[in-house]
Amino acid sequence: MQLSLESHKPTLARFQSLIALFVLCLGISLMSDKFLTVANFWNVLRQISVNVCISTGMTLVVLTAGIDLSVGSVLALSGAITAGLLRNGIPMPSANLFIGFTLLGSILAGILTGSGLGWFNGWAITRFSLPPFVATLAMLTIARGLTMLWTGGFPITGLGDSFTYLGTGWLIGIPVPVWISGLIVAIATLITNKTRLGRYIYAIGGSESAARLSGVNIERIKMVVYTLAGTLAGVGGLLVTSRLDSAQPNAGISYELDSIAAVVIGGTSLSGGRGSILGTVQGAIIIGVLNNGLVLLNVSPFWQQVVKGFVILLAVIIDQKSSKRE
Amino acid sequence: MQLSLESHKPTLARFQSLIALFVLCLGISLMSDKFLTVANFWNVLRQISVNVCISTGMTLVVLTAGIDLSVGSVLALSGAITAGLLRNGIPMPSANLFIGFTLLGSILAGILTGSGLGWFNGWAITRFSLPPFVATLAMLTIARGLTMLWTGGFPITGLGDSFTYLGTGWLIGIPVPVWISGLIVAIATLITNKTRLGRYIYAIGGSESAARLSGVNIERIKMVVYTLAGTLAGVGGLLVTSRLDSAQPNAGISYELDSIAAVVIGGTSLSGGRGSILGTVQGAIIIGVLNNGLVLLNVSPFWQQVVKGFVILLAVIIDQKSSKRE
Amino acid sequence: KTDSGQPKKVAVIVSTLNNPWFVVLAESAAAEAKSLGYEAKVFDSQNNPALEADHFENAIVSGFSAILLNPTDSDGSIVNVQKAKDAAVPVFCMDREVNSSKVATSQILSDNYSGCVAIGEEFVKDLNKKGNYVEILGMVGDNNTWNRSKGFHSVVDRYPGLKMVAQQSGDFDRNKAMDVLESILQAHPDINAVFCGNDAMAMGAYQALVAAGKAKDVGVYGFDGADDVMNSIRDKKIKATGLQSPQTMAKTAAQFADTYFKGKRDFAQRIPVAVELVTQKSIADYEPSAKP
Amino acid sequence: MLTAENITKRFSGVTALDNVCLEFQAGKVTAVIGENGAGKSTLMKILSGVYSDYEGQIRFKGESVRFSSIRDAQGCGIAIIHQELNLIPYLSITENIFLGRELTTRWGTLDKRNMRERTRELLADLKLDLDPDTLIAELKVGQQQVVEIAKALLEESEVIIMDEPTSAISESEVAVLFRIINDLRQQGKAIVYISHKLDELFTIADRYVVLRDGKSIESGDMDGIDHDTLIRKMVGREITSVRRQGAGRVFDTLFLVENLRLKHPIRLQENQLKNITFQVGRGEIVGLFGLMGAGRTELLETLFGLHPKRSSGLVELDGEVIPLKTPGRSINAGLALVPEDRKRDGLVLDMDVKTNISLTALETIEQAGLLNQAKETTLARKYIADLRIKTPSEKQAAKNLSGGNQQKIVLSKWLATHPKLLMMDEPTRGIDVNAKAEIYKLIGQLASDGMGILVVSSEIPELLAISDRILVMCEGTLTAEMAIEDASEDSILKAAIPKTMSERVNE
Ligand SMILES: Nc1ncnc2c1ncn2[C@@H]1O[C@H](COP(=O)(O)OP(=O)(O)OP(=O)(O)O)[C@@H](O)[C@H]1O
Ligand SMILES: Nc1ncnc2c1ncn2[C@@H]1O[C@H](COP(=O)(O)OP(=O)(O)OP(=O)(O)O)[C@@H](O)[C@H]1O
Ligand SMILES: O[C@@H]1[C@H](O)[C@H](O)CO[C@H]1O
Ligand SMILES: [Mg+2]
Ligand SMILES: [Mg+2]
Repeated sequence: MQLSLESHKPTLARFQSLIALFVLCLGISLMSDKFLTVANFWNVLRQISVNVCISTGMTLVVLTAGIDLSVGSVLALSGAITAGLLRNGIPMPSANLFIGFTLLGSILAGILTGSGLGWFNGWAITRFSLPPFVATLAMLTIARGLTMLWTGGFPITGLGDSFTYLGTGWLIGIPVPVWISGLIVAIATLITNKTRLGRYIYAIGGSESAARLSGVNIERIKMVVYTLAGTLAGVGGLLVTSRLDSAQPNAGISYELDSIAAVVIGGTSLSGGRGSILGTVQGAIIIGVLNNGLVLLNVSPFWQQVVKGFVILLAVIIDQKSSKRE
Repeated sequence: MQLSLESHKPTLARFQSLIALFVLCLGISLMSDKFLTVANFWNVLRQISVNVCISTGMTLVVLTAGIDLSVGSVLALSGAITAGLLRNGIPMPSANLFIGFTLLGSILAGILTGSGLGWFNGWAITRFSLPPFVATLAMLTIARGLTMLWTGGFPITGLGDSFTYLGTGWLIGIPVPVWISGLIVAIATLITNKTRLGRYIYAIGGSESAARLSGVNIERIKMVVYTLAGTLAGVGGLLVTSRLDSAQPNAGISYELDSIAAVVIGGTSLSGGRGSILGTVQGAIIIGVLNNGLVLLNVSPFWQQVVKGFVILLAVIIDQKSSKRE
Repeated sequence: KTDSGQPKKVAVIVSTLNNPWFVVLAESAAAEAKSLGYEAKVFDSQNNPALEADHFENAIVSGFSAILLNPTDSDGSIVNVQKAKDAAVPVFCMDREVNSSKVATSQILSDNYSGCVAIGEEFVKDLNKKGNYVEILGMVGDNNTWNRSKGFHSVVDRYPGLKMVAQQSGDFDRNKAMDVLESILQAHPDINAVFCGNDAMAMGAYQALVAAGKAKDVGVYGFDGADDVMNSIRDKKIKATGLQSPQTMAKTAAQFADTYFKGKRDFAQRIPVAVELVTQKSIADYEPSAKP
Repeated sequence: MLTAENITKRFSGVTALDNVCLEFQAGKVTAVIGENGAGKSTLMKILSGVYSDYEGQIRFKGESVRFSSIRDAQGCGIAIIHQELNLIPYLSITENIFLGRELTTRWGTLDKRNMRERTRELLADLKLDLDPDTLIAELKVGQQQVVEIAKALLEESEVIIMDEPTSAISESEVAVLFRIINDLRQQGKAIVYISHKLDELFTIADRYVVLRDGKSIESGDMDGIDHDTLIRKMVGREITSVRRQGAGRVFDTLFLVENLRLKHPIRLQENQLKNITFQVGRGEIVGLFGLMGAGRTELLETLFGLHPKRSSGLVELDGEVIPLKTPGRSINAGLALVPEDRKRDGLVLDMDVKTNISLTALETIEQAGLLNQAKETTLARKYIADLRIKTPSEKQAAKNLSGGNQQKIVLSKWLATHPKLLMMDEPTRGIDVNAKAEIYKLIGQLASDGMGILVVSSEIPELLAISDRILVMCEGTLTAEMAIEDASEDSILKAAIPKTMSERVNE
């Protein structure tokens, strides 16, 4: 059929056509000489690193034709758990080794909290065949409530330099959060392109019944995918908390929209089976560059939203057109 | 295949199985004697009327396998336009007739603003084959920005008794907003069940290519549907504004999630083609009863979120089980 | 007590619990009401006047006898308070006001505008009337944002030597403020001060400055008197903030409700609770607070 | 009545039609023949207004026309039954038949009663005994195809194009369709008929038109043309189909099914499969026949582990008990299933050929936990070559291939698992004679290599040609088992027709 063919081409050709992003960057750099600087480059990458983490997990979920609305709340709870445990571990900072273990322990506990909540999402979805939208919407609410209960509604602050290094430090000239999100992207790209798991994720999204008949254990793959998404939201929570040196109970509110936006702008189809991690990274960069550029140009906050909306529209249109031409 | 058969039954049987809702109401009324009172009944219905308006439009969109994330912002802008025009028409309140016209005029202008934004959504989606998620996400931002620009960030208040009657008045023992949302539900049910437009909406969602091959003008139907969704968000904006006697620039933030939740809990499939307006109403009632009940039961706000999440999960699970048994 | 012998119920309706400042406000109000022998329950309006309207309706239906309100919006909340008044339920506003002198029984208010006038004056003094600065606004649709901004500018704009090089929104959020200031610093590495619409954003701004290695050169001003900002002022990291006392306001409101139940009716419509300017000098007057 | 002149149509990279010229006459049934991918469907889509971007000219009743939409073509009186089912699953039969052409009342609302009545008449005419309000999703493929036919017959049309209308229906329904085609012919309509079942063409067609590789080759009267000639015209060379040799051979037992039962999904007391017991030998080809709804698909699905909660019974493959739990376990035990609905269950249509082929055998191309591109390509190319899959490359999306080639991909992906028992549900549905012959040959070869094969088919001649033994099912029960030398169309049919029905027939 004519249409379906065309609408799927863009994905294939996406990486030939970073045109939208290019045009965007060109436009901004013509208006501000501060945009194309090395400092600002790292700035943008550091700012999007949380979204990149979350959106990588989201991409996996969306590729299976699912969705995860709970990422923002899961991020908040994971961050709060890490921060809370870290604070409780600090009263006795006599032995260096002990602190080190506590830091690692609390980080692991935070990330595992994310995994656990993600696992619960997957369980609810596969065990009761709930629509992912409903199950993760419920989790959005539940995890936010748990965060409030755990923190009592107060931020947990003062987490120490070794912890904040994760969100604010530099390593070989590159910000640590960029290393972390880059590593995650690399692994996820490897998984999606080079492993069985990745293949099955695409197959489930493409046709669940065909995948089932090919012997794919749909339930297990979905569990893995939602657990991964939760885990990556947990890593995101770690980065946010470390960057602010503070776990905010209201962290991550409405991050699900930003994240799904990155996924979709990056060319992954919400109906599953088509898309890529690198596309999502591109989507996250577009959003990040836009946020950064509008501030650099000191566009008034009122106009910012209007401009942002139109630029997103335009970016996606340009991208589709340009990839269609080939 | 067995699977497709089973997964589609729930929708059909949904109205035999208001069980989840019933269990919920029973549970709450056992715990609070304030729940099952006439006053509280109207209370709940009045509280959900805005969500019902918006979600009716959302249902139409989702039935075509689309989505509309912009409803909250469109609601805010429509309300602000009405309020702004109303205030500007008041300086010369000499002739009664003139005020009457101004009220009607500003209400129409507000609603038409909603239609216009909805139309734009439809246009962007059909003209550039954009994913609805992207187009309406852009509109979410754009309409919010326009609201800020129009109001300067300040609420517009003091809109007069005849206007606030819409949101707060009673007519023959029933609150006016309940009349309005009821009327909208009735019309939308008529459209979906009894007209060609309704038929085509289901057909497009069921299989766009099959609908196209049957000569259905996909583009036109989508334009109509998004315009309707915008219009209904406009009506929602009117109700909110009138109820508060004030147009808030921040009105409607994250309403898209509540609305999609009502649609999905009501059994409409996000992949389109299956579902009903009345299901959505049921979904909105479940959410409304839950919000109301948790407050009546004096659950602490933090626990409320946790409980709410689990109850939504449970409601959907019960509903699925009960409809499968038949 | 009611006729049936059960304690009267007091509703505490706050604009949001997503912000510790309001958590303190809500919890102090509820705690005070309880210690006075009432049943108390907290409602979270999530910054949404429509949800607040729902809470009012639900509270009235379920027999609450008084409402301690932190309104979501000075105008949008009027109808809600009116609704309570019509149902003969007294409403006592805390922190934020409603723009009507006829609906609430009494309003115990924090004066955002004057508080920021004071900050503005301190700001001018610190900068010696000249320099470049950045303003980070709260949520642009929130009228506290504008009350604070206007109070600040009513002073600062009189000095042509003070130049605002960027004005952006940080949505009252620590993370957002950090992101925004990081980007602004790319365009304007040469600023002298940052004025933030609340303390969460002040902390975010401070963190951005630390990351950029400019924390020593740029003065940060906040508003609220949140614990971490108070501590930072003590540590000479942040210049000043406006301390609003949520505890005082909340307690007063609960005590007013108590006297109302006991028969008092003639309450002053507005009880202003001053916002105290806290600077690195005056911080010595405040004890490091333990969390409530 | 309808002529195509120099029609050329290109898809990105593929020239599907190349200067095609042909003519369809009123009062005649014209068969369009050609191998899979010859361009038949593409041409029909152009004639019916689906594709409006093509080169060349269409004349309708002498006048040059260019349909810009399906509506346009419908308006001129051209109706089409598409090869692919184009029905909306969650709308009813009535709603589907009237889609785009709804009847309305004076008030502009849908005239449901009238539409239901018209549908009832149409269904009665087509002998489809179903409630017009039944959802399409509840119908089986064959029934859906009859609905497609009904849809095309709804309005009086001058030209009726039927692109493989019988690929999923059984002989009795084919007979009904032919009766209707005859009526239409008598009314002077032009009928365009496409089918890979050549026997049908001899029964119904007056003329033939041959397409080969997107070019129109020749046309003529069906009179005096025989089977082999037709095939030669179509394929461009001779093909020989051989009946399987070696009747009376004995096979060791490979696959054993005892007392297999399957509960009805809703009425739990009832069984959809009733005490099925049979076996398949090593190297044996067993054909399974039954009428529509006899339960054959259900049987294969159950054996493959798709109905774990409702099934019971003993199944052994090569001496090992197979748990009827999940397809994964069945596959590991050595089973493979080529499903009935290849587009939905056989393939991930958006994925490319290579990915589809390797999907079942990813372990074999893994190296250090990662998939090896080179091995995957080698695997895919092997099957593309072995099965002669016609595709520009292994990177083509599966959805862009013709039906026969898609079926070969499905076969490939199962052969890649080296199964001991291969189950096939209607493997040659919609496939051209040439491809069919290739598939038969392949089945034979696999059997002689020792694989057990269980083939479900609705075409008795096909079963007779390829099987060593034939099983017949009726209403969930195995009603007959016969060695190939004892089997005949008659005896098979007799066993397949339900008692109640055969009594009715006998009256
Ligand atoms: N949408 C499309 N995009 C790309 N190629 C296509 C498309 N549709 C058809 N083709 C190609 O055009 C050629 C003709 O296909 P067509 O479907 O017309 O064949 P057919 O004769 O109907 O075959 P069959 O007997 O299998 O139905 C094939 O090579 C096919 O792969
Ligand atoms: N979607 C369905 N809805 C209701 N009943 C069904 C459905 N699918 C199958 N059945 C029932 O299951 C039984 C077996 O159907 P099955 O599809 O296995 O038959 P089959 O012999 O493979 O026929 P076909 O030639 O149509 O594939 C039938 O009696 C039918 O009534
Ligand atoms: O005083 C409060 C706090 O500053 C909060 O951060 C925003 O809203 C204001 O009303
Ligand atoms: Mg074809
Ligand atoms: Mg079958």
